[in-house]
Order: sequence, then C-alpha cells, then structure tokens
Amino acid sequence: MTPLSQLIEAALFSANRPLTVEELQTLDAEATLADVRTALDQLREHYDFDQHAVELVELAGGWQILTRPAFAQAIEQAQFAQRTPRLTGAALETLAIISYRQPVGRAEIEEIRGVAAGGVLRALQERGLIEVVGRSEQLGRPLLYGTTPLFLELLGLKDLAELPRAEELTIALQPPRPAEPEAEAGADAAASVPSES
Amino acid sequence: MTPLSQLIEAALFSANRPLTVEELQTLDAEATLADVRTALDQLREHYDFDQHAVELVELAGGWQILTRPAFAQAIEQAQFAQRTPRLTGAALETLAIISYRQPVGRAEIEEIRGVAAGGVLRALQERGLIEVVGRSEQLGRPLLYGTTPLFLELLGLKDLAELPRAEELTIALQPPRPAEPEAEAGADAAASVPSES
Amino acid sequence: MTSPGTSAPQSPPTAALGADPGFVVQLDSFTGPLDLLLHLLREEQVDIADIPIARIADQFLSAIGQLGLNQAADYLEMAGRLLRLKAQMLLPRPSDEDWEDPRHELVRRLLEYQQIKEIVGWFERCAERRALQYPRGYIPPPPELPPVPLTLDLLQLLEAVQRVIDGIPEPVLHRVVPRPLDVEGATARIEALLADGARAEFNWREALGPRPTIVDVLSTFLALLELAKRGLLHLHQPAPFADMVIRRDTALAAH
Repeated sequence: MTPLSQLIEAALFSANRPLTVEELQTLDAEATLADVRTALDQLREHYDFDQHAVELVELAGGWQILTRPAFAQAIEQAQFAQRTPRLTGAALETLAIISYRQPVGRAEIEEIRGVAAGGVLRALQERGLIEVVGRSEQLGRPLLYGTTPLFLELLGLKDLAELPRAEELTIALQPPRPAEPEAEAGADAAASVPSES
Repeated sequence: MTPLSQLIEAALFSANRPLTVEELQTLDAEATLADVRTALDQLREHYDFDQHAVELVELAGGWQILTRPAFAQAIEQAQFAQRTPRLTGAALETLAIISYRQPVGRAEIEEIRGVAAGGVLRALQERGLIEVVGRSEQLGRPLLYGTTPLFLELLGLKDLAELPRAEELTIALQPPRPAEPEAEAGADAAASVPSES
Repeated sequence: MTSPGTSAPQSPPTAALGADPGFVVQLDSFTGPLDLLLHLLREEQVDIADIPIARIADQFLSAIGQLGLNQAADYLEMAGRLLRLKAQMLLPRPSDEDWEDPRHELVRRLLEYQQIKEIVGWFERCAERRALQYPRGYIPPPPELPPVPLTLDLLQLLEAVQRVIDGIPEPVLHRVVPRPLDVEGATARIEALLADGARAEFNWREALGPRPTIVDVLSTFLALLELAKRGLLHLHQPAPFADMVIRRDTALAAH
C-alpha cells in the first residue's frame, strides 16, 4: 500500500457516498489526477488479490468500497445491516421516463403513464432520486425534472450512458429526445430545450 | 484470507456498530467461538501487515473496523478543502429572494423558486447570512426570515436601502400566485364572495 | 391532477357493466390503466396491433368495477376512450385503403408504455444486483471544522436576482389571454344540470367541468350570477365558506 492508496482507503471508509477522483485529489496537495487513478487501481487490485470481502466499485461518477455480492446472504441472515427498501412499480416507471427524457415535465410523464404523477414525483424528490433541473418555456412554465447521482448509485450505474439504448430494447420506439448522458448539464440543458422544438 | 475471515470482514464492514464474538459466530453454523477469535486475529494481523488505513479495534465488548487515527487529520483537511467559500446557485437565489422580500416565510420562497427550500435555508442560517426575524400571523404561524448584519458586511452595504432596486422582485410578485392555480384555492376564493351579496 | 371535490362526483362503475363473474384481478397490483390493459391483452394472447376492442373494453370495465375512488379518474378516462373506440369500430368502413384505424393512437401509447416497462425490468435487475453489495455501515461523524471564510459580492447577488425573476411563472394576467372567460360554455353546463329533473339542487362545483382552471371557476361563477339575476336559479350558501348550492327556481320547474 502506497501512502496515497492508504489516504484514499481511509477517505473512502469515512464517506457515506461515492467520492470522485477530484475529491480524492484534495487528500494530497502533491497528487495529480493520474496519481489518484493509479492509487485507486492499486487498491482495487489489492482487494481482489488478497480476496478481501470488500471491493472497490466505480459508481455514480465516483468510487466506493462495497461488500462483494457473495456475502449478501450471510449479512442479511445475520441482520447486521438492512437492505435498501425496494421502489414501487409506479416509482420505477416514473424514474424510467425521467431518466430517458430528462429534462421532462410532469404533464409528459402523466401522458405516458396515463396516471396522475404528483405524489410519485414528490416521493422520488424526497428520496433524492430526482430533482428539479429547470422550468419549461411553455405556458405556466412547468417544472422540469432530472435524475440525481443517488439514482445512479441505487442502480449501481457509473453514469447515464450505461442505460440501455433505445435500439437495444425489444420495443424499438424512439423516444422523442435521446437520453442525454450529461447529468451535470441538467439545469442549462433544461433552459435550452424548448428552443429546439 | 480464510472463508471465515472474509465473512467476518463483510459483517464488520456493513454493520453500524461493534459486533461481539458471539454475534459473529452466527455467520457460520460450523464455527466455534475459538474459530471466530482466530479469524479475528488473522484479520487484524492482515490489516497491520499490509499497512491498511483501517484497523480492527475491540471496543464496547465487540469488534469494529475503524480508520487509523494517523489519517484523521488528512481526512479532515480534505473535507475542509471540499467545502467551498462560494455559495451555490440555489443558496444565492434564496438569499436574493429573502433580501428583497424580508420578512418572508419558507412557503413563499418555495413558491417563487418552485423547489423545496428547507436545506438551503438551514445552510444560509448556519453561515450566518439569514436569521429568523419573527412569525407570520398566518395559519400555523410559519417562521419569517430576514438577512443579518453579516450579509450587509459581506456586500459592503451600510443598510438594506443601499441594495439596488429590483422592482420585479418586490412588486411584480405581489400577491404571489402558484404556477398552476389549484382549483381548490380558486373555488374557495370565489365561494366566499356570495356572502357579501 | 385529480383534485377531489372539484370534479363532478363520479360513482365507480358497478358490476352491472358487463361483469364476468369468473374474472378477478387485483387492481392494487397495477400501476395504472395502461398496465391493466397490457395485462388483459396478454391474458387474451392478442396482437397489440389488432386489439379486439369490444371484448377488451368489456373486460376493462368489469375489472375496474372494484376500484377505489381515488384511482377512479385515471381508469375511467381509459374506459371512456375504449368505449369510444368500440363505437368507432362499429361504424361502416369506407374502403380498406381509406380506412384509418381508430386504434392507432392507443397502439402507439401501449407500445411506448411497454418500452417503459422493459426499462423498468432492467432497472429492477440493476437494483437487485446493487442491493447485494453493502456500503460501510458505520460512518464516523464529520469533524467539527472552523467555518470557511465566505465570499459574496453584489454582482453575484444581482445575478441571482435576475435568475429568480427569469424563473418566475408569467403573471396570471398574461396566461389568461389565450384562454378568455367562457361564460357561455359555463352557462350551458349549468343549464344541463338544471335540466336534470331528478335533482332539486346540486353543488356549484359540479358545474365546473373536469380539471377546472381559475378561468373556468371565474366563468362558472359569472354564469351563475347571471342566471340567478335572470331568476332561473337560486344560489345559497348553507354556512360561511361552505360550497354554494344551486337550486332550480320552482317557477322554472313547473314550466
């Protein structure tokens, strides 16, 4: 273990979310981003080589230490830790629409699902899985929603580009707007969308 | 790492409290208490020998994996460095509304920005930029916020009268109306009229 | 969306609507009318592109017979759509080339919804896999750090002011312009309610129409006042802030 790998291990152990390479860089004023990536690689290989019960996982744009799937059953049976509660069908459908069409307003979500969406949107916002990313230019300036990094964390995705592409789905219906993998651009993109249509 | 050390590592990592030797024994029906102690020793030696940033610590009658004290300072510094001296866009916008409309309640701020304001208000209060200045006479007597002397100090203003005028923010919004007028509100307003006639 | 109380009271469809006694579905397990519809199509093993509308519409109606009121609006809207389609399918077709399949829009929505369901399945598998991995359970409390010195200048604040102003929904007045008051439409709705001889009085909200906007409320209100002035109805309010009750003028009833 190099000193930087040690620092990174300590930081990842102390955080309750994935940490980005940039955040990890602040641990050592001398370290470059490349140094951080090398140290992350060393740490990951070390966990694998020594057959630790934990592994280094790239998640939601950052890195996190998680237990390996093989130990899930033992942890659950012993009840030392609790599983994250599952999402309801309504919540998953709403997330599916938002993740592919963000930034998207409530009316469009309701049209696709054929059901009022106010309650589900509020619940998803409270769980931190979606957020308001802007306002539409349309009449009444409705709020537009997008997914958060926590959504990626929940699904174990690195970024939105990992979502299956429309062509990969059996039902080959093109969504009106392709999924934009740039999560960060959310707020700015939201403002510019109506001018495209 | 033996299979039992792996199980113990997974359990100690995912548990939110120290686990006793007896609790750890439940992970493997075949294991004796002596086996668990041996595996704990192996795990501790492994962390020490490989110079991991974490160590196995016995406390409160149980065992826990903790980061070594040597890294505490580096992590604190990093967490400090990650805190920016700049306010977020959401914080600035909330501050803008409060500075021009004080005293103002949370509901009104949320109505104008269309986003929940609880977290931002707390952050602004912690930073000493806003404070509670009273309670509204409205139902539930919500708290009213105003800016602090520190706010003026940071902007280099003598008093609030020195703020440039922003009439749209002070006048045009009055009375604030929701983006989508709820039929309920309209109905009540209308229903109260006939009693005058 | 469905604010209870504002729309006319809708009684749930009863078992009388062509119920098949052997057909039982648990509505709680569906996320909405499209989900239920897809389930029925799968049960019947029919091609989505060629839905036997009459049969499916009947099954849909019998399935929602057991609905709770809070969900009713969404399902009833679909039921209405299916019944309209059923009627359209019975119309004589001009010729096969000119015939535009009235089911087209429903098929498009079903396909779109099926795509969403497929993504949901993918999400569930991802979440399931992710749930097998646990993060660290004990997170040390964050250290108490001295406050970071804050930078803030007037320009930043004014830029924020501009962003807030830009984000404010247009003033109510501007939004009224494209939808002027429709007193005539409201009058027609009220007269239709008055024409129902079975009831002597009704709640004024029944005259609002579905999903009323502020403009609808105002239109209805003006129409009510006008009709009351002309002596066609009586308005009264049982208690302060209670809903207005509309009563047919007895003279009119005799008429």
